[in-house]
Parts: sequence; C-alpha cells; structure tokens
Amino acid sequence: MADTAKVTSLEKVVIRFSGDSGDGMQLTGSLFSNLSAISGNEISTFPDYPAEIRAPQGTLGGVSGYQVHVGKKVYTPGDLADILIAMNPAALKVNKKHIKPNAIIIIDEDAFDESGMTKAGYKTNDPIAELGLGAAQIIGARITTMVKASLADSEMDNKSILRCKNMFSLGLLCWLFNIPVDNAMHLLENKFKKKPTILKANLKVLVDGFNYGSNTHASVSTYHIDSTEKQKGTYTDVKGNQATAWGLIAASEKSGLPLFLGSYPITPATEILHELSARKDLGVKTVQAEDEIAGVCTAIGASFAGSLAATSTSGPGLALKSEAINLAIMAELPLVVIDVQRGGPSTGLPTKTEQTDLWQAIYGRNGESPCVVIAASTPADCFDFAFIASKLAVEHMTPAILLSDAFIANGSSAWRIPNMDDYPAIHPPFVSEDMKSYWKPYFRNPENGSRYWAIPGTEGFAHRVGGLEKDNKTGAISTEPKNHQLMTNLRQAKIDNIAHVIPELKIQGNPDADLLVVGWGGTFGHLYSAVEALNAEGEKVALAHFNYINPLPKNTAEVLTKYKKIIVCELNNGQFAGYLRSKIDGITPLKYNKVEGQPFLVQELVDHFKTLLDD
Amino acid sequence: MADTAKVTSLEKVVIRFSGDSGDGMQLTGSLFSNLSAISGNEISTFPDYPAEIRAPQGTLGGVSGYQVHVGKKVYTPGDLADILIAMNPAALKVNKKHIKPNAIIIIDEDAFDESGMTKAGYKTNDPIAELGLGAAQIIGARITTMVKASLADSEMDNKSILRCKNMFSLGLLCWLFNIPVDNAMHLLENKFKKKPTILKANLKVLVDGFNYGSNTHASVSTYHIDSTEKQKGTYTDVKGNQATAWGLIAASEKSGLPLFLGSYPITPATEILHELSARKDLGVKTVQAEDEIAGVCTAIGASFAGSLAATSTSGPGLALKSEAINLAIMAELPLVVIDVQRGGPSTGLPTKTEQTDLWQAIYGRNGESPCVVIAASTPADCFDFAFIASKLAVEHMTPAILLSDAFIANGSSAWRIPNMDDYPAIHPPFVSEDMKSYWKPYFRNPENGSRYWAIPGTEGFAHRVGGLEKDNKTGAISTEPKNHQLMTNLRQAKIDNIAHVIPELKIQGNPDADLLVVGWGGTFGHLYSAVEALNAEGEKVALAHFNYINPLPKNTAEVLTKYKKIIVCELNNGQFAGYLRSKIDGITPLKYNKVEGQPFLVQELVDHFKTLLDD
Amino acid sequence: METNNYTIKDFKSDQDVRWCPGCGDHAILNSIQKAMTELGISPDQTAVISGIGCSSRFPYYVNTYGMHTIHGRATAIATGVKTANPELTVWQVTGDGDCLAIGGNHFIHALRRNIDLNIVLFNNEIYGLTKGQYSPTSKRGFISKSSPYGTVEDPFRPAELTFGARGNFFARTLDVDLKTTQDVLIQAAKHKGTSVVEALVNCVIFNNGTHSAISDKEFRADRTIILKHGEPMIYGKDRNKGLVIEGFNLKSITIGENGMTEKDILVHDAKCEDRTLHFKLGTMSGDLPVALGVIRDVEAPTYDREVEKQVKDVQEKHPQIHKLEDFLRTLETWEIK
Amino acid sequence: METNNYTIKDFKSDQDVRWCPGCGDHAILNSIQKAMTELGISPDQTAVISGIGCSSRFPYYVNTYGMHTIHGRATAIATGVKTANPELTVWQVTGDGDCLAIGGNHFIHALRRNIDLNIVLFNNEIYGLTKGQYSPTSKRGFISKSSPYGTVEDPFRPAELTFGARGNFFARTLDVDLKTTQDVLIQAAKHKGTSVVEALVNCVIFNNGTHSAISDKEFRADRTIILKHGEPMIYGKDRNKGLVIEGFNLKSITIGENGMTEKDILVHDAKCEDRTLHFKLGTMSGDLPVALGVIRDVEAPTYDREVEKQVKDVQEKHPQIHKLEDFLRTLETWEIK
Ligand SMILES: Cc1ncc(C[n+]2csc(CCOP(=O)(O)OP(=O)(O)O)c2C)c(N)n1
Ligand SMILES: Cc1ncc(C[n+]2csc(CCOP(=O)(O)OP(=O)(O)O)c2C)c(N)n1
Ligand code: SF4
Ligand code: SF4
Ligand SMILES: [Mg+2]
Ligand SMILES: [Mg+2]
Repeated sequence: MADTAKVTSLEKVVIRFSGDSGDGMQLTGSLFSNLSAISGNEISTFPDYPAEIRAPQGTLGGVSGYQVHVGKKVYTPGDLADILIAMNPAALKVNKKHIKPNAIIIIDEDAFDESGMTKAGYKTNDPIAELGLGAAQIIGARITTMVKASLADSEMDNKSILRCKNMFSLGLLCWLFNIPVDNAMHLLENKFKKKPTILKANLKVLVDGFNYGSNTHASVSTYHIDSTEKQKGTYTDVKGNQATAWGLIAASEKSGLPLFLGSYPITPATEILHELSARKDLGVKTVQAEDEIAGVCTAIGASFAGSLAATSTSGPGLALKSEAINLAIMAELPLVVIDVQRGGPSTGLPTKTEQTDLWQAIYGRNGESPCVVIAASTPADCFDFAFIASKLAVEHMTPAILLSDAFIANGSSAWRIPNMDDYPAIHPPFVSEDMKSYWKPYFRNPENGSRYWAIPGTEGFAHRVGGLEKDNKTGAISTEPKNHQLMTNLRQAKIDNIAHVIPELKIQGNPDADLLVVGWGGTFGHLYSAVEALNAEGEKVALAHFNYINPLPKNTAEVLTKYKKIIVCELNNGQFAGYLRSKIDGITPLKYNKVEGQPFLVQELVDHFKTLLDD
Repeated sequence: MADTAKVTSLEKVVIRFSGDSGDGMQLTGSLFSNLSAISGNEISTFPDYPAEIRAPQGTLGGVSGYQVHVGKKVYTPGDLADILIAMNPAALKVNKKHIKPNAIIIIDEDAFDESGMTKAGYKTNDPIAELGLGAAQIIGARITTMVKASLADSEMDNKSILRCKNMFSLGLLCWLFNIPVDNAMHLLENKFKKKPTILKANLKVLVDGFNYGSNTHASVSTYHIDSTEKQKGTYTDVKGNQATAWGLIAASEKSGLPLFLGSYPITPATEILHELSARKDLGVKTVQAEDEIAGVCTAIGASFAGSLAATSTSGPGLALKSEAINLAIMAELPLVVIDVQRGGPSTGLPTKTEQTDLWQAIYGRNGESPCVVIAASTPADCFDFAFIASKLAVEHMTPAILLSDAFIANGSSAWRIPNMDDYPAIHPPFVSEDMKSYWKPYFRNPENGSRYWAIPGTEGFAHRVGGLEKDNKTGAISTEPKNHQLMTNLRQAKIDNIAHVIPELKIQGNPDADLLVVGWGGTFGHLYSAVEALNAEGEKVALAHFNYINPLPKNTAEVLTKYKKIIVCELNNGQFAGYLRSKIDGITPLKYNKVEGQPFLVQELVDHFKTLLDD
Repeated sequence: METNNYTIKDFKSDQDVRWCPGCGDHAILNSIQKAMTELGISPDQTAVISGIGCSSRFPYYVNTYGMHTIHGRATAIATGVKTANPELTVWQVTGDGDCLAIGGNHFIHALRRNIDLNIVLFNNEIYGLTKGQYSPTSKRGFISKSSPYGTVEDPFRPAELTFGARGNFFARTLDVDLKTTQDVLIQAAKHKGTSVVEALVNCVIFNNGTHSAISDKEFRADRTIILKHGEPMIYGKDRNKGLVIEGFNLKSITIGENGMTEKDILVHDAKCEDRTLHFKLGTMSGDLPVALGVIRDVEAPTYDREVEKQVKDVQEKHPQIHKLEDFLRTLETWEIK
Repeated sequence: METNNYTIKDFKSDQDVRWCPGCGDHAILNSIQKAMTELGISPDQTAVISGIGCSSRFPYYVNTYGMHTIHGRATAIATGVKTANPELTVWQVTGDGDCLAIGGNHFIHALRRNIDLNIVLFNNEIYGLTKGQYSPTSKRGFISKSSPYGTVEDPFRPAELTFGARGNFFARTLDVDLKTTQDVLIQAAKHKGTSVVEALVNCVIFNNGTHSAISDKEFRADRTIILKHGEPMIYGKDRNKGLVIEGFNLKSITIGENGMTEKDILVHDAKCEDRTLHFKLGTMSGDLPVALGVIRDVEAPTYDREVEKQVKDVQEKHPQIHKLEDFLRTLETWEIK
C-alpha cells in the first residue's frame, strides 16, 4: 500500500468505515462495496454494531463500524483494515485494533475538537501519538466544515446537513479507488428515488468529496482494485439471513408447498423473520409466536397441514425447541430448523459469532433421535443450504437443522440472482390415489426409507400420528420391544441413507498435502484464504470443508484417513473434531479452537499452520 | 429345579407374581422379597405395570406383574422366571414369554373358567397346550374357592374377601420355600397395623395357604434358597426413585443447606416428587411447577437463595430444561438435575427403560457448556449418587446431571440404612467475612476453580449474576474476546478438575481378561452377572462400569487401552461408545446395543460375549 | 347446517378405546363424534390435535386426521395447522394439566389471537395419566400423591382465565349431561374464533367424585343452571329459581318469593361484547349455581382468516410479483455482462 | 414503615446505566430506588430478578442481590427465590415481551399461587432489545419490523390477564409520572402476595410516543385518572370529571352537568374481594380515562408463607423425626445381625 506510483494496482483491499451510530457508516460501507462489485470486484462485508442500542453521541459505546473487503479472491471481510475512515475520535480509538500498522486513516478533522476528544476519553490532544498510530498515513480533511459549506444554500436544517457527511467520505473513496463517481451517483439515485431533497444533497456532497480528493490530494497515489472474471448475470448484495429466507422461498416454489415460518425473535436470527414477514407478496405466512416452543410447534402443525414449514432461532431457542423437534422426528414430518449460532452458553454474547451449537444440533434431544444437520458457509450460500435443508426435509420426511452463525448471517457478499431452473426439483412424497387401499402412516418408500405424506384434506387418508412409538405396520401405538428396535433402526437408516444423495466431500487446495485443514460452516472463507495463502507460498496444504454434518458425506473416512496430519479448526472447543473422532477410526486430528465471539483471522491460521508444517 | 429331593437347596430363584391389576400382586411380590431378605437372601425386584391405568378385569391389558429374584449373587431381577404365580388366564398368557420352559406355574384353577378364558382370548379350553407350556410343572389350586371358604365366617363382603387371594399364594410360596410363616405374619401385622379387620382376614388366608401347601402337596419337593453373609444392620427394601430422593435429603443434612425440589410430574420420575413432597417432616420444600422449565427455574432461584436445589424429570423434560441449565452453568450455581431415562425419542415409550439420554445430558445445550454428568447403577446406589451429585454440584458450583432410568427407578433391592457418619462432609464454598473487601462474583478458589457463594441476606456481599458473559475479574457484563475465551476455559477447567476428586475407574472380574466389557449406569447388574457367569465358566472377562461420565475417571484411557478387545454395551445405539471414542485415542470398541425399552437379559449378554471370545 | 350423509360410524376409528371403565372421557368422545356427525364436515377435512394425558389419547379414537402431540403444545400445533390451512376444521382436545399447566401460555395466546380452534378442555382436576397429582384446577387443600398434606394454592377457573385472555367463546358442560355437551360442542364448532368448552369429567381412579356435588342426579338441577342465549336464567328441580342482578353481583332468587316473578329474571345474552357479566356467570359457585351451556359467544376477526386476508391484500397490491425472481429483481442490483 | 438510615445511594450500583437517553426505563429505575430507600429494607435482604430485554438489564443498576436470568423465566426463578427464603424481599423486573410473550405461563401461575413478588412490568409495547418487533401488548394493526403490514391480533391487557389469573394486586403508572410511580411501588412492595405494577414506558427508539396519547402533558389530566383507595374517582385538568356506574358499565360524567355532584361519583375500593369493578377499571379506554394508581389490593394467603407453614405444621406433628435416619427407621425394616 505504501507505493507512491500514481495509480497502484491492488489485488484486494480492506476498508473499515466507522463513526457514530448516527453517522450512516453502515450505508456508506454497503454503497462502497456495491460500487466495487459493479466494477467487477469480489466483495465481502461485515458490520460491527455498537453494543448499546443508542449510546450517547461521540462515546466509545456508540461507535458503529462496517468492514468491506474488495478485490480478487476475496473470501472474508478481511482481518485488519488497510484503510480506516474514522468520523470521530471515538471511532479512531475503538478501531485501532482493527487496522494494519501502516494503514491509511481518513479522519474528519473537525470532529477532533476538545469535546470530541473528551467524550472518547483521550488523555492528550494528540490522538495519533496517544494511540501509537505513528506508522499510519493520516489523511485529514475538515469534512464537517466542507459539508456545511457545500449545503449552505440548501433548505436543510443543520442536523440533516450533518447526516450527509458520510457521502463526502464516499466521494473521497471513489476518488482514491478510481471508481467513476457516476456509478456512485447512479446508486444514490436509485436509493433515494422517493426522497428528492435528500438525494440532491447527497449527490452534491458526494461529488464534492470526490473533487476534494482529486483537487487537493492530486499528488497522492490512488488505487485500482483488481477485478475478477465473474459469471454473467444480475447481482445483488446479500446478507446471510436474507439469503436464508430466500432459499426457503425458493424451496417452496420448487416443491409447490406453501411456505410457513413459526418463529420468535432472537438475535442474530431475527432478520429471517423480518424478511419472511415482508414476503407476503410471495404468499409466505409467518407467525410471530409467543415463544420458541410455539414457534417450532406452529411450524410442526403447518407441516402436518401440508406446508413447507420452518422455524428460525439461535442457540437458546434451539434448546427450547429440542423437545418439539423430537415430535417431528417421531411423527416423521418435514421441518426446517434454522439455528443462527451466537456466543454461549446461556444468553452468552448474543451479538457475537460462534460455532458452539454443533453438539446441541446433533445430540441435543432425548432418545435416539437422528435428524439432518447441515451448515452454510458464506452469506450467499445460505440460500443454497436453506434450499437443500428444505429439500432433504421434505423428501425424507424429517427435521433438518441448518446451522448458520452471526458472522455469515450479518455479513454480506455479492450474489448472482439465480435462475431457478438451475435448481433441482423437490418432490414431496405424497400418498398416491392407488395407495388408498393399503396405505398406513408408516408405510415406507423402499428406496430411501421415507414414509409417505397424506395431508389433511386428502380424501380417504385420514390417519393419526404422534409422539408415542408406533407399530411399523399398522401405525397403532406399540410398546412391543422388537417393534421399537425396528423403528429406531428405520429412523436411523432413513437419515443414514441421505449420505447417498448428498455430494461427496471434496478437497480444495493441494490434494497431495502435508496438512489437511478441516472445517465446517461459517469459517470457510478464513480457512480457504489461509490454505490458499500457504499454497501460494509453496506449502502443501489442503482443505476439507464440511457443509453436510449428519449424515457425513459417504467418502469422509476415505478422504480423511489419507492424510497424516489433520487439523480441525472451529470457533468452539472442538465439537466437530470430537464428532469426527467418534465416527471415524484411525484419525487423531489436531485442533485449532477459538471461543472469543469473533471469527478467525486468516493471519492467525496461516501462522499456526506454518508451525505445524515446520514440525 | 426339577430335582425330587425333599428340600432342594437353590443358589437363587426368580419368581414372577402376576394377576389382574386388582389382585394385589405388587404387594405380594414385595412382601415375598422382603421375607427372603429377612432370611438373609439378596433380593432384586422389578414391577411390570399394565399399559393401561384400569383395563377391564381379566383382560390381557390389565395384567400386572412383579418379578422377584432372591438368593445369592443376585444383581438383577432375573431374565426368566423359575416360578410363575398366575392368578388368571390372562396373566398366564401374558407371562408366557417371561418364564423358563420348565418353570413351576402356580395357578388359581377357579379363574380358568369359561369367562376367564374368553376374556383372555383363548381359542381352546386347554391353556397349557394352547400356550405350549408342556414342559412346565403346573401346581393348580382352587384358590378362590378356598379363600371364600376360609373367610365365610368373616363379616367381609365378597369383594373384600376376594382381595385376600394374594395372601393365599403368599402362604403357598412360604411353604414352597420353607420360609417360616411366622415371619410373614409378622410383616403383615406391621403392614395392616391400623386395619385390624383386614389384618385378621389376611393372616387367616396366609396361614391357610401355607397349610394347604404342606398338607396337600406334602410329597412335592420344596426349596431352600441360599443366603449370603450380609453386613450387619437395619435393612429396608428400596426403589431407585426413593433412594434418589433420600440421597438428596442426606446431602442436605450433610451440607447444612435446606433442600428444595422444583419439579413437574413425568413418568418414570414422578415418585421422586412424591417422596420429597411427603418429606415435609424433614423440612423439604417442593414446588410442583407449572411445567419443566418452571421446575428447573424455581430450583435455580432456590439455589441462588441458598438451598440445595434439585429438579427431577425424564428425557422430554430434560430437553425442556436445557436452556435453563445453561443459566446455572453461566451463573455458576449448584443445581442437581435428575433424569430418569425412558424410551424415546419424543413421548416414545414412557414407561419403558432406555439409556438414550446420555448424549442429551452431555451435549444438549447451546454454547460451550460443560457440566457434571454421573449415572446411578442400581436401585440402592441411587442414594449414593444423588448424594454425590449434590456434593459435586455444591462444592464446585455447577449443575450436576444424575442419570437414572426406568429400570432402576422402579426396581428395588435391599438396602442397609446407612449411618450418615460414614458419608463425607459437604462444604458449600461460602464467601467468608474476610473476603468482603476484595470479593467479586467470579473470584475463584484456586484449588478447584470454583467461585464462591454469597447467599442473599449475607451482609455486604450484594452482587449480580446472570446469563450474559461476565468479566472474569469485575463480574460486569463483558463481550471482550479474550475474556470470553478465558471464562470458557475456566468453566471447562472447573469441570475437568473434578476428575481429581472422583474415584478412579476399577476393573471387576478378571483383570487379565481377553474381553473387557464396558457399561455405564443402570445396566450394571446384567453386565456384572454376565461377566461373573463367564468367569465361572473359565473364560477371562472383565467389566469396566462407569458411574462418572463427565468428567471421566482420570485413569480411563490408561485402563481401557490395556485391553485388546473392548465391547461397550448400552441400551441405546452406542452413545457412550461414541463419547469414549471422541475422548480416548487408540480404542476401537465393539458395541452391543439394544433399544427395545427393556433391560438386557444376562443370557443374551453371555451368549454374545461367548461369540466374541471364540473369535 | 349442511345436509350430509355422515353417520357416527364415519367418525369412529378402529382403535379400542382404552380409558378406564367409568371414566368421564368416554361420554365426551361420544358427544364429539355425534357433534361431528351433525355438523356434516367431512372427516377428511377435520383435524383433531391433542397434547398428552389420558384425555389427549382422544385423536386415536376418531377417524379424522389427527395428531397426538407432546405435553402442553397442542394449542400451538393446532394454531399452526389452522393458520396454514384455514379450510380445515380443527378440534383440540386437552386436559386441565395439558392445557393449563404446561400449556398455559399457548392457551392464553390462542385466545388473544382468536384463532379458530374448537378447544375441548377435559377438566378432571387431576393429572390422570401420571397417576394422580394435583392440577392447576384442583381445589385448595386437595390431597394427592404430590400434595400429601394438601395444596396451598388456588386453582385457575378456566372461564375466568379465558376471559382474562380476551376469549370470545366459553361453554361448560358435564360428562353426565350428554344433551348439553352435544349442544355446546355444536355451537363451539360453529363459532368462528377460539372456542373453549370446559367439560367437567370424572376420573374414577384418581379423583372420583370431584364434580359430584354438582353432577350427581340429586343435586344437579339445583346446583347448576343451563344458560341459553336469549332465555331467562331459570333453574332448579322445580324450575322456580332464577338469577337476578344486585348491584355488581348476581343473586339467586325463588320465583314467587319476595314478590319475584319470571320477569325479574335475567335473560342470558351470550353475544354481549362486554365480558363483565360473562365473567361473573362463568365463576358462579357457592350459593349460586354452576353455569353450564354457552356462557359467551361473540364473533370477532379470527387470526387464521386475517393472516390469509393480509397475504391476499399484499399480493393484490403487488400484482407484478409472482415468484421469488420477480421480487429479487426489485432489489438494488447490478449486471455483469 | 421501618425507620432506617438508607439513602438512595445505597441502592445504586457502580454500573453505568446503558439505556438509550430518553428511554422511559430510567424513570422507573429511579422510582424503584427511591421506593426501596423509603421502604427501608436492607439491600442485602433484597433480591431483584429479571429476564431478558432492555428493561431486564435492571438488576445491574441496583446494589442489591440480583440475577439477570433468561428470557421469560424471571417469574419462575423469583418464585424459587421467594419460596426458598420468604424473608427476602423479591422484586421482579420484566418487559411486555419477557413477561407476557415467552413468560406468560409463569406469570399467570405466580398470580394463581399468590407468591409474594413485586412484579414491575415495563410495558413499552415493543421488543426493545431485539430492535423493534411487536409484542403481545402492541395494538392491533401495529407496524413493526416483524409486522410490516400491521399485526392481525389483539393485545393482552395486563390488568385483565392479571385478574383472569386471580391476581390480587394490580397498579398502573406512567414513566413520566414520578409521584404515582413511587406511590404504587411502595404499596406494591407492602402488599403480601403477587403484586403487578404495569409501568407504561416509552421506547424512544423503536416505539416512540406509543403512550403519548395519555402521557403527554396536554392530555394526561383528562385522559387518565389516578385511583386511590377510599377516594372518589375524580379526574380532569379541572378536577371536575368523575366516574359513575351505569348498569354493568362505567361512565364518565362532569360534575355540575346533568345534575351530577361529587356524591354521585364512585369511591374507589381497591380492597374489594370481588374483581368485577377492578376488571372494568383496569381496562378503561376510549371515552373513559386510563386508570393509574392501585386498582386492586386484596390480601390473601401467600404461597411462600403457606409452604413454610405447612412444613412447620408437619414437623410439629412428627416431633420424633429430625433427621433422615429417624425417618428411614419408620419404614418396614429388618435386622441382619
Ligand atoms: C414434557 C412432558 N412433561 C410431562 C409429561 C407427563 N405427563 C403426561 S400427561 C400429564 C398430565 C396429564 O394431566 P391432564 O392434562 O389433566 O390429562 P388427564 O390425564 O387428566 O386427562 C403429565 C404431567 C410428559 N408426557 N411430557
Ligand atoms: C430464549 C430467548 N428467546 C429470545 C430472546 C431474544 N429476546 C431478548 S429480549 C426479547 C424481547 C424483549 O422485549 P421486552 O421483554 O418487552 O423488553 P424490552 O426490551 O422492550 O424492555 C427477545 C425476544 C432471548 N434472549 N432468549
Ligand atoms: S385414570 Fe382417570 S382420567 Fe385416566 S382414563 Fe382412568 S378414569 Fe379416565
Ligand atoms: S431500545 Fe427502547 S427500550 Fe431499549 S433502552 Fe432504548 S429506548 Fe429503552
Ligand atoms: Mg386432568
Ligand atoms: Mg418491551
């Protein structure tokens, strides 16, 4: 970054936008990432919301951040930022630990007045020295002053004027990254279509910011970020929770089943409920239930009634739902359970990310109660895995638990709007007319062991299901020992069978590796980046990343036992490692674990893997 | 058994009492087992309640059974009965599968009239032939007729007279086993102290039954059952659920903490609530809560307030409690959670036994949430393990889950009333006066990592705990990444440390074995009997039976890796086997699993182990 | 009522009914089957949802679609069934433990939402299936296996709780009163919205005679009153007693005594919006007769139909959006060519 | 009241209060601390239990024993605290979501049992902490993040639900009315049994102004009435309005109009056993003023003390049983010598 050539080409860059909650940095960040994406960059973003809903202005508690990673081979929002935009002293202080030593820091000098410095608790009046940011390049601009001047002639009040400051920094960044300001203007025009006054002001400030850059800092090096060859199509920016919601809708369309969500708000899963409540235009029914138990129970009822039924929650909610999930296992009804993991145990760290619900998802129910467990790994593939969870649930008449996490749920990446023709059909195993004479509730499809589905209203198929063990033939309540063993086996076999319809485990990186990195779910971006980085350095490292957890891909043992050194990396204390050990003989994986409520850093992984490769 | 000598000596015998729900066979069986125990026999009993609460009289659905195993080296209620008492045709039919081919069957001939045979659904009027009981020795007696005659002069109505039939069979058995009828009379006198009319009638019928045997069947062989040298003391017959309740009371006395139970009725755990509700004489407080969640939550509140707090439930209830258990993990409050396992998943087989909640107990909570898991293995040792669960919970400020199961909860054995001086003290880690100046809620005992306990009302220690992550020093809410990692580690270490205070794993049987049998919890009697039987036959078999599950005894790996062939036997699909594999490198245990809602049979274990030894 | 050709057989399943002989549940089963027959709704369009308890075994005995679910959750599951498909007629069968102990929250929320369920609450004031613990409707002081020294808590009165949760239909009946039972069940089924029918049933095994003070033949006429919308509140063996208002209270009078005539007697208005009088009628005891029949029956928008309506309204407002792709293209997007 | 030397500082913790500036919760915190000071019960003898929600952060801010528990379970946990140690003064702080959505069942059961808790229900008609979803007290049609087209369900009215569950103490107050708040809190704390204080609080961020139709200075006097036991129900800016009974209904009148005098006006009886009038007072809206102050305050046996009493009674009846061993020896036993 410290090159002085006029336009430096960069493979990728990490930019962190930060300011007071009211400064609109989330918006600025997402506009910037969209602009980059339009220019053909890959993008990955992550918001960093303040801990409190509305902390006093200018304080550390009120700093809101948004990190954007753009360029080529971008799989994470980046470890440390190359560029920090700090709209006030608090933002600078809070973000010190998130930036590289030699980062470029753009600050609004106006905000670094006495009042600002006091609110942020500085002890001196030299923030740079006090924070030890000597190695950084500071670009100071009197943004507030310039914005005020820029909009002096507008009819807007002071507060509204100040709200436009973020556009000034956006303009400045467009200049710095050689992004045509027209593109930005175009985006704003779309965004504020219905608010012409605001649009006008924002456009003005944006252009002023851009011009300020090119005029005042004409001698400074600017950058061009590399773009990738991307698949043709229409793209949008998607957050994991949105993608999850839309994946369910896609499955509803593909299966012909109406979509039903029974849910209770809980961080960080609530946006799934929000998104689906808003999708009444697509016929989605949502019930905001009185609690998590009612959330899953309304979904079970809806499933019984013939809907594609889902429930969304986070760890504590999954705990509450576990008894009812077992009802769906016993009644063999399709049910999609989405667990957006957060820091635990108990209420824990509600806004932070973790992978500590794996065991709960696999094991956390009474009795022998196998069900499908899968995990999404990026904001965008939440769509696919929500779709797949639905498909498996419906076609195999089983609950399927989809594990997401706060990191991918809130993070975003660019996503090509899919052509739904490219997605497989979903076939609900409805009873057919010809079965009428002999059908019983637990009559099974010999191919996959799934029972058939008779939906209330279907003439001639009235029947009863429930949570008590049933006779495998008649469907009547049964306590017969052999029958229970048989039904236990059949339920297990039904899930085990799914290994035949899911993709095999694929190795990424160097298949001939000295070290196999194993991960699952939302850590994909970090693990993949670390593996790529090491291979680029000439090491031989491979990645086996799991999305299918129960059942495991059927070649799992075969693949894993090929490698001498395996390290399972997780944001927990080793849950997947323990699960693999309990399932696969002959592996004694190493573990790399972190339970800090934070995603991995690519760098820490690279460093750690290196120590293993040196052994 | 088919010896013809006048008095045959038997090492042990299995007797099954059966009849209509109203026939009082549970009472007869337990009286008989107590009589045997008084004679110095070991005893183990198991009730077999009818599926329906009150099925029509004489039908198969209404048959109530009670199996008694008495003699020397008795560890289970026995696989198949040597002797069956069948008070009606339905009882004979239902119990056919529970007796040995050459069993002695005592029947009330009067009950085998047309009406009785029809109600039981016989197709012929030769029940013996129809059921294929040719090899059995039938002792028929017109019990009803004789009892009516015996009590003809009493003032009792017909119904009450018929209720005495069971005493006739008890008398008959006393004769058959050379038990002094005086002993039986003595027991009855105690039992019916307050009901003189009933006592008189029962005594008369009892003696008549005894005399009938010695007079009419004088030529028949009778038996003497071997007795063991038992420890001196006062004994009583105890069921697992009672022992559990009493173990909690013992811990309350030893710790000086008042006992509190918050519970919601559920089969097969409800008797713990019943027993403790009745123990107000000992100062126990119980809350029958509105649901399981309130059950555990009232207990958590009581714990916070300074009680020894427990909650009792079965599988579905444990699922519901899992979110709240995590609160106790996070707030680091002592809590005893008793799970009397039953057939699952979901409502499953509520009255049947299973070991399928192990995973749920270990893993079934969100976040990294380690807690103590231990398991009782016999009706009597439920007392000890309830005591130990309490001790560990209190001294380490953690929830402790005690796994029992329907088999040991309902089964009974003789139990020496302990001298509480023989039990260890329990030291609640209360804050002390001198801590006042520096104490914070998460200040820990450096020895075992437990925090200290400040009970509301203690002057100067007002403080706040809760489910959000807390700073390890100040106790304030914290989302600091490193602090969360530290607290996660501290919580884990606290539980891991417990390995230092629990007993090491001991090997029973032949330590130099070709086969190591591994089990846990309520299967002890069957596994131990099978191992003993094989060793008696000259095989070399050992048993490693676990009561401590999390943490495992610290020598577990050392012990297990000594053996080449290990088989883990469980009443589930391999949960403990999976857990061991996930924890211990270098073992690839075989598995023997049964999920039928029924305990193992000693014979099936012996047979299966033999096939392994032959390999 | 729809004309139909259903007979009671169409609503009987092939399963043996396994309740104890003499259990009050038998009579209610019979009455529900009769009511279903009379209502003429196809068994295939009917779903019966229950929780866990003796009473909750119910679905196995009726030949409709049915689900015997988990303890306490029947209301939530039935809410899902009905919201997903408002065309179905949904019955919920539950016990005093299932509905008011573990299931209490779902129950009050269903009432608040006014989802169109027919809830039949089998109140035997005991947990039958788990063999005899007190329930949230057991009287203070009640001795049971879990209250060997008597309870120290007041019971819920289902009518009161129903109204406290804004319920719009409440009826009460006795297991032994087949006619009233069938009557109120039919009215409950016809009511649009959550209807609660409290059936006072006898548990012969664990709580025998708990309702006998009002249900026994000798007392019934004098200690109960069958309320009918639009009819005066007259009761008694001799049909000479009646209810009148005194201040904010109800009083029982004898016609002919103290100058009281039939005209003084209150006429039952089950359709009255205000719950005050229903509240009082629903909680009568002591000197006042226990009210049977339909105490309240007020129409209000139902949750299931309102959800459906909202979906339709929104769809009509967005006629261009039929599929997910249509919607996705309304977002901020960009093209890569 | 006990004489005491506590000052409000004794009830303030060292934690910064983290609610949004302008949040109504601040005022209630202040009032509770003042009430605690006035009550004169030691902070060490006081436990404050809360669930999860903005309001439930409360315990961190008071320097008593406290527990910030899990969502919806505060009532059950507080029940455990109080039953285990009836000597403690137990406050429960909860939100409309915490108490009435997920916590509904524990709430109604606490009321039924009449456990001696002081429940302060912060009703802002929204889920604040999760950033703005509708709650069980949000009005029908309310638009929120989870109801973008408006809700299709009626809210609970906490007073009504409290009485439906047999509650014996209910009061209502406004965040902006410090005096009434402190008054009712003190009465609530003194009440033996479950007391519910509904505090109407403003969520400036997600539901700003939801109570302003009654709480705004310009309307407050005319749209609310502060009820006081034994005093006539007079209200209005000019203190010239009052409530009278008309049939089974309440009516607002103006003194001096239509011949109405102060004497016609109802005198508030918070101690009346019968709930009918309290029910009506608790649900007034529309033309009638919203009732603030203590609406009901009736003494009845409390669960915690009754449990304690039963234990003592049983112990007195078995003076020979002190320890487990004493009891075990009363069983059927035999000796092995
Ligand atoms: C989660 C759970 N908790 C507890 C139970 C045990 N249980 C089953 S039915 C029941 C109470 C039944 O009482 P009620 O609903 O009144 O039905 P009744 O048997 O009296 O008809 C209980 C406590 C259970 N099956 N599941
Ligand atoms: C088991 C569980 N479910 C859901 C949540 C998420 N949650 C936390 S607070 C809350 C609602 C808060 O609303 P309210 O009780 O009204 O409190 P307020 O924030 O408005 O004061 C929800 C849904 C949770 N923490 N735990
Ligand atoms: S136990 Fe009671 S409620 Fe259950 S079936 Fe028997 S009589 Fe009916
Ligand atoms: S979000 Fe609302 S309820 Fe929460 S602290 Fe802010 S103003 Fe108060
Ligand atoms: Mg009942
Ligand atoms: Mg709220």
